[in-house]
Amino acid sequence: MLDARSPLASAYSFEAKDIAIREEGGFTLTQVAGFGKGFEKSLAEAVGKLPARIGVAQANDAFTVLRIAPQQFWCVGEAAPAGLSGECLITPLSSGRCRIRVEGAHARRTLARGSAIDFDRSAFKPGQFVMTGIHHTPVLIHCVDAEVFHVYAMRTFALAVWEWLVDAAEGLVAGN
Amino acid sequence: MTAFRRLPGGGRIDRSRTLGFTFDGQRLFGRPGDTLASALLANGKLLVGRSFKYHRPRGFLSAGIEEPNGLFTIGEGNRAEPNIPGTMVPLSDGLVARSQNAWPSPAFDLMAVNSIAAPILGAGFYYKTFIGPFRKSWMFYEPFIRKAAGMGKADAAPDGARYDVEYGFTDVLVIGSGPAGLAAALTAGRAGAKVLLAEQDSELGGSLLAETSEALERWRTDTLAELRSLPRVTLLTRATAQGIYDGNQVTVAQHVAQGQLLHVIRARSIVHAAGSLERPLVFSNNDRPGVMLSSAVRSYLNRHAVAPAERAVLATNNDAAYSTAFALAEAGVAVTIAEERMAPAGDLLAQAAALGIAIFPNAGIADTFGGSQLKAVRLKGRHSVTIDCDVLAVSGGWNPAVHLSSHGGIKPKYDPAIAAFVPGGFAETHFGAGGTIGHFGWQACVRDGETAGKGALAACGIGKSPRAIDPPGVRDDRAYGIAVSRDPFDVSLPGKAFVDFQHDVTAKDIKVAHQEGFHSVEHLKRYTTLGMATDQGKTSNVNAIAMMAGLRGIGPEAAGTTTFRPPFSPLTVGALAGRSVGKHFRPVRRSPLHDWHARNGCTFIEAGLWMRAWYYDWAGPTPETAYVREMELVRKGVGIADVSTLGKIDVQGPDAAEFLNRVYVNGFAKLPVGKARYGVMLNDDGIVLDDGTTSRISDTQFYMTTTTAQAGEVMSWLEYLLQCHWTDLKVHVASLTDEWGGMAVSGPDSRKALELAFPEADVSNEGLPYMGVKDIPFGGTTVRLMRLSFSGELAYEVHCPANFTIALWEHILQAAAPLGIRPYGLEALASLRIEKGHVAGLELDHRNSLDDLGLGKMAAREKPYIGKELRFREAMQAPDRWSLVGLEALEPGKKLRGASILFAADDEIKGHGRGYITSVTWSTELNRFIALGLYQGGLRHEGEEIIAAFPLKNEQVRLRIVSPHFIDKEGTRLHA
Amino acid sequence: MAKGYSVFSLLRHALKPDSPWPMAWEKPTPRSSYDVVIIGGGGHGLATAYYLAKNHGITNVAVLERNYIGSGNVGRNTTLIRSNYVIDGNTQFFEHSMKLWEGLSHELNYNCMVSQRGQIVLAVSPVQLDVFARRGNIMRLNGIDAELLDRGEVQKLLPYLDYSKDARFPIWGAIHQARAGTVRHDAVAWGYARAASQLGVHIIENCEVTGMVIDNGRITGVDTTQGRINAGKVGIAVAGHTSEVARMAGLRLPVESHILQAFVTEAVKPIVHHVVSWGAELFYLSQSDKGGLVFGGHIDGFNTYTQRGQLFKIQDVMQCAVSLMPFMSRMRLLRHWGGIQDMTPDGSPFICRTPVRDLYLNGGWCYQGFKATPASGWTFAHTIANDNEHDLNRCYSLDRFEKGRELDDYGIGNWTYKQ
Amino acid sequence: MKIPCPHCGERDVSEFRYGGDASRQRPAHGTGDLKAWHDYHFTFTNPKGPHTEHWQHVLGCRQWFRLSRNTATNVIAGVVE
Repeated sequence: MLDARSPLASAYSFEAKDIAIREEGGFTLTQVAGFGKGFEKSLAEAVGKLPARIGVAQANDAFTVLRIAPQQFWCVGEAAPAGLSGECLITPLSSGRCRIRVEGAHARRTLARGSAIDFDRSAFKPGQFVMTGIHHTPVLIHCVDAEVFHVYAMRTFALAVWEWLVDAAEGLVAGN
Repeated sequence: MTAFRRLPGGGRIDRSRTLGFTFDGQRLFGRPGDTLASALLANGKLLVGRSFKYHRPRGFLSAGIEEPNGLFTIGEGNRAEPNIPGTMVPLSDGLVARSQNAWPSPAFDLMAVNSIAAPILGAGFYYKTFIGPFRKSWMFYEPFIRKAAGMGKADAAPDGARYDVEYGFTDVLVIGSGPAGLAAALTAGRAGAKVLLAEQDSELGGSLLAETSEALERWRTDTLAELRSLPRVTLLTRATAQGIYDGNQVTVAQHVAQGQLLHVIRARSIVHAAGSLERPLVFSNNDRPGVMLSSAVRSYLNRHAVAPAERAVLATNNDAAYSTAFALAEAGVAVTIAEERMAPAGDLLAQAAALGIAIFPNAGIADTFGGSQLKAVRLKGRHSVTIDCDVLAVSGGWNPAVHLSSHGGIKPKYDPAIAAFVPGGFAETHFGAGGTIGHFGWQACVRDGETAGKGALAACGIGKSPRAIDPPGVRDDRAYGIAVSRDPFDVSLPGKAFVDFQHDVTAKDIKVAHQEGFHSVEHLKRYTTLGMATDQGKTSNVNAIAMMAGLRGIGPEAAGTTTFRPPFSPLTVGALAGRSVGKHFRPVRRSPLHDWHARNGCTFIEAGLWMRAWYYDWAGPTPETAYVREMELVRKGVGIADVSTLGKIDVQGPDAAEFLNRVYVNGFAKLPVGKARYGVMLNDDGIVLDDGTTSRISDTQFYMTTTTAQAGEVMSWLEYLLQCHWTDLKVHVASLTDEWGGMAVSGPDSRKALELAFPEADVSNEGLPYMGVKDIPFGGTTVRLMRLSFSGELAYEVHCPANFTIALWEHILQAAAPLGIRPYGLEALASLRIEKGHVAGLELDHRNSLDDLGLGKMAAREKPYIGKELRFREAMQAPDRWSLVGLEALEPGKKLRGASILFAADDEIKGHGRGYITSVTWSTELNRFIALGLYQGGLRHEGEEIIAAFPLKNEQVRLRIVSPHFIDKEGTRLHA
Repeated sequence: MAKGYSVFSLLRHALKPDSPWPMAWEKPTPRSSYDVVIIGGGGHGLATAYYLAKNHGITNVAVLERNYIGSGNVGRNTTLIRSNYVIDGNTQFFEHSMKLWEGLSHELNYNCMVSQRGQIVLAVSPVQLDVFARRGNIMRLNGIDAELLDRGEVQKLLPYLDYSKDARFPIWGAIHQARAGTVRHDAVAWGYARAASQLGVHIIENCEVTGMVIDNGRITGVDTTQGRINAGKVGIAVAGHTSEVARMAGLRLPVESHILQAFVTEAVKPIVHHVVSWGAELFYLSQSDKGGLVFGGHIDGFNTYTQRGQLFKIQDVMQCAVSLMPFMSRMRLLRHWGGIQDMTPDGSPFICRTPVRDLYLNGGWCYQGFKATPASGWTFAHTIANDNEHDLNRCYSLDRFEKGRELDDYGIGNWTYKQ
Repeated sequence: MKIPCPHCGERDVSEFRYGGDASRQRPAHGTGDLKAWHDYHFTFTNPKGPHTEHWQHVLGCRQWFRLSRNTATNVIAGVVE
């Protein structure tokens, strides 16, 4: 069997008071796209209820489903959705994205040093996600808990995004 | 006899602690609560610098951000910063300050000789001279001018400070913490709005900090206490609102522990409460150390307990400055008032008399006396009496701080009632309060602040109406009573009358500018350099505008102002740059094989944002030696190369084939499943955009590859076509560049290598023919085998999900080890494709047509494709266009260089030539240097001898034009 | 040759403080008609008027400026001059401009501070060094000075750059043009205005053109905020507002107006003695004679007339400055502003006749309007005077895109917002 | 400047990429002669006032959309369907 290797294999986990940054891999990400309502019905049968609009994730039992474009979904789970009809255009992305867990009281301000998004508690609640940029690279930031965030970075930029987030956290910890 | 002394009591300073600091090496002491300026004055240091052009002795004019004279280099080594106003530096223990622009010292400055040449050093003198006898004489004069210019020295050592940038969002942003700002913040805060208040000083309170009334202090401390109790209110100190940009985006630069933090704030509403700046008066020799703004004298007195030694004169044209005279008198200073107006208000006269203050009405200042320190002043008018004094406090009125409200393009307008410019209006989510809009007085400011706070709440759609603000318990505000003297300044007076203290611009300069026709305020500024110093004209612009308007016989409202631009006060470039500098300047993009390369003797090279494997040390220590050995390996055996950086795009949907048919010049509709095809795409203008191979995975799915450089462009271009114009086509595109890793296995033994690596797969010539594609299950994942060749050899590309690329790469190396397989890098990759005649980045430079690249035959004749119409523009079909040729070196000893310019054998070697060399390599097959190039008329001239010139190194070499397909023209190796 | 300014004139006025200096340029009220009306009182408009009078003896000329002269891009740019163009047509035109710059202070009797301190363009990869080498080779083949510098030579000339291993894009070498440099931009507008005024040209400020009078395909005059002015010939030289003015004559042009920002720091003692340009991103910097560091980068990238730019681009330019020259992080910005660039798809200008008889177009200047000022005025005057383009500007025609004769000097492709 | 992405809401302009004048009518695929394609590709209205243009939310949902913005003030009227 070929063993898998993460782009962050050479990165050390970052732990400090009020902020921790480490990789949280072990997920299967499948992008499913299509046209009209047909494909959405088939997808719902495989992954459960679909989110109505972009920006709020739908947590079902086996999958978390995110609508990332009018007719495109991300399905995050243990495995790829099975039994999808031909109308569903499937694109596996498990290798293409790397998931970084940013956690702690400084988490929101660390992210606010990367992108021009309102990360205030009142504006970015658990379940919500945003597609934005960190350090000129596209990322998807998903708020999974009050002070826990998943940052899906592009694999080839993962280490660069990681170094950026750690650098921002170090600034906060040093009182800057 | 020092001009200033520390008062025994009073001031907002901590007398229990002492702070040591050095000024020009001398050890001095001050108190917490002092600024560098107040501490220097407390130590009797009045003369602190020399002026820019005339090197006249200068002391502090102000106590705030508008300071033009007291500039210092603060700190040492890599934390040293030049041109810092001493008025804005809170004193800290161990602070190091040095004076500037004076040698050997401010007190004794040899450069003061400039003032002798002063008569010819008027405004714009350098436009009228240094034209010199020779055409290049300016290059002789310039070094002297440049050495004299500039204040402070830039230190080339790296900056020790840390600069962070943080994005923030708020309902209400309040700029300034005076009475107006605090009232606005409290009003909004009480209604539950998210409020951010930015104050540039190290303490909150603004003009309240220079007052001594208990009622005002109680109001300030009570208001701050309540604000600090509200969870959604944030108060920032040492935080200057520097610029307002489109969409209510505001930069707030804050001094913090390690350096600076730039808040980039998106505010739903903004309250402008930045107050106002006092205007100096313009009279002869108005720049001596000891001449200060009245508000500065009061601030040093009340806030820092630093007062003039014995005697002070106040020159004023308004009632507001009288409070300074009264405060001085109460502190035991003998005060005289030179009142420009006919007669001040009755109550002021009474109060002055009670305090023993003499008033000379209708009497401005005619001249001042003293060398490095003010000694006496002479009044204008009937009296022309001379009065000895240590300090001359001046007040020409107050200018509302209109800078930030003008950044959005709304020009300020003149308000004759206060003889100053006020904001020209506000966007609907902006509100002005207090001094910023020309409303002076405690009651007026608090009322304004409350009104502005309510306006901001409404703009944010916050319905709750907050509790009313109770104003401070002080008497009613008194009238401002300003009356600006109308007579234009009399330049015939002997001494220099300064308008811009830091750039030494005098009233005479403005008169000369008017004589010469530089009437517009913009011309005035550029001709005299008025307002272009580090104080950005904060004490000079309005006076200059009024003087020029007077000379032109129009009002200041007609003259208008120059454009106010960010930043409000000098802002370090580092603070705006933040952390995206040095190695973080741009993100590094890494192939999934990066870590393997790093461990296996690979040298990397930048390619756009990517780091790519350039060459490996098994093949040689330098790129020149290594790539030749790597090429031989591929030509004779089998090599493996990382091609993961290729752009890879998943094209899926019922209309995918039709979509590709429109985008590529050659046909894709009938491409069979399991086959790949080389395609070229044009831009609408018929010029080549990109090329690459696209494989058909199923009826409705294609796997497209693009060049590394154009991957992002092509992706956006395909999305643009589908989403903006061809919305009828059912196609989705998704980037796979990061999802799939890729390696090229190339060479005569490449098939044997795959057989060893994938024993179950049928990789025979029939099982996997040239341009064939097949997915095979392997090691728990899917491996895509594609028989493509960039090198011209029998070759394959092996793609797999990125997570498994290193494992698969190591497996192939290990399985095919008996064949001597080794990795080869980008240099060898490029050289191999040159030998084969494949075009790449160097040839695709957005100027070439299909025919230029010898690909004209690929384009389908009947089917339409993007760029087809404009491809046939007249000059793009001309026979003499520069098109692709192969080039062989005829003089083995000479080096063949890229970027050489090509000439026919009998051409004169000058002008633009007939083309140029795009890429060069040593050919292991042909045992000589070969190259690809673009040549006028292209292969029509095959066989001809031509010249390649490289004048930068005075080299020329003879070449022959040949087919760009140097090796295996028939493609036998590809189909082996 | 204009006259009147020298060190002696300065001494004369110093000794007699009350004797007034003459007006730099006259401020006449407009006549009802002129032989030639130039729309736009910027560098190109004033230079055109000067060369019409000086080279062609046409002095019955008016320059109409809607604001004060020099209020547009001539007063907003980063003052750089160079002639390092690679495309046939561009090379000769910009070298002609450089030759005119070298004698301009003499010609105008006005010190424009033409400072030929040299420009160094840094290459951040071997491939880019090749691209610059081609440019340098073409320059040398056209009698223009150029030399290739390796990393060591660059480090001796520019010790303050980031040569550490931390630099994101290492410096491989550079191309150097010693005759390139900077010119005091305001002095160019005032110098040409003064010289043209001395030859009889009328310079009319606060006079905005609001319409064109065209009958059966020929222009006979313009309507302005100071009344109608008839004209034998009309020249448009309004840079950023080219499309707005050309629209009055019914012309739709290959021009889109964009914002280019510029920045200046506080004045410090001399540290940067050259013009430094970078290859990793479009970034250019020089130190003015007053000591301020003047620099800029790319356009913001979208169509706007606002003369003010976006913060993200300001931060991007600051990041370029600090990454290339670490000492810049401590330099304090005093002011930043924007100019309206009339961008064209291939990055090259128009100096040509138009479909309307006797109406001539000078525009499309993208980043290089300032450095082209003398040659633009010189060739535009020739084109107007002779109703025919000069060899130097024949390639800058309006129909070049339809014919496929783009002049894409940087090889970026036909995009206005990416030039 | 804030751009109202129809899918992600208002975002800073740095997340977007400008796609040029959208008021120009692109000839249908396979139609239009050289002059039509030249006028479409190479000439611009370039008004100093209301302007319809293409933008892509390239750092977000990657959707293209048309926007109406006043080029004299940068005030955005809104998305154009």
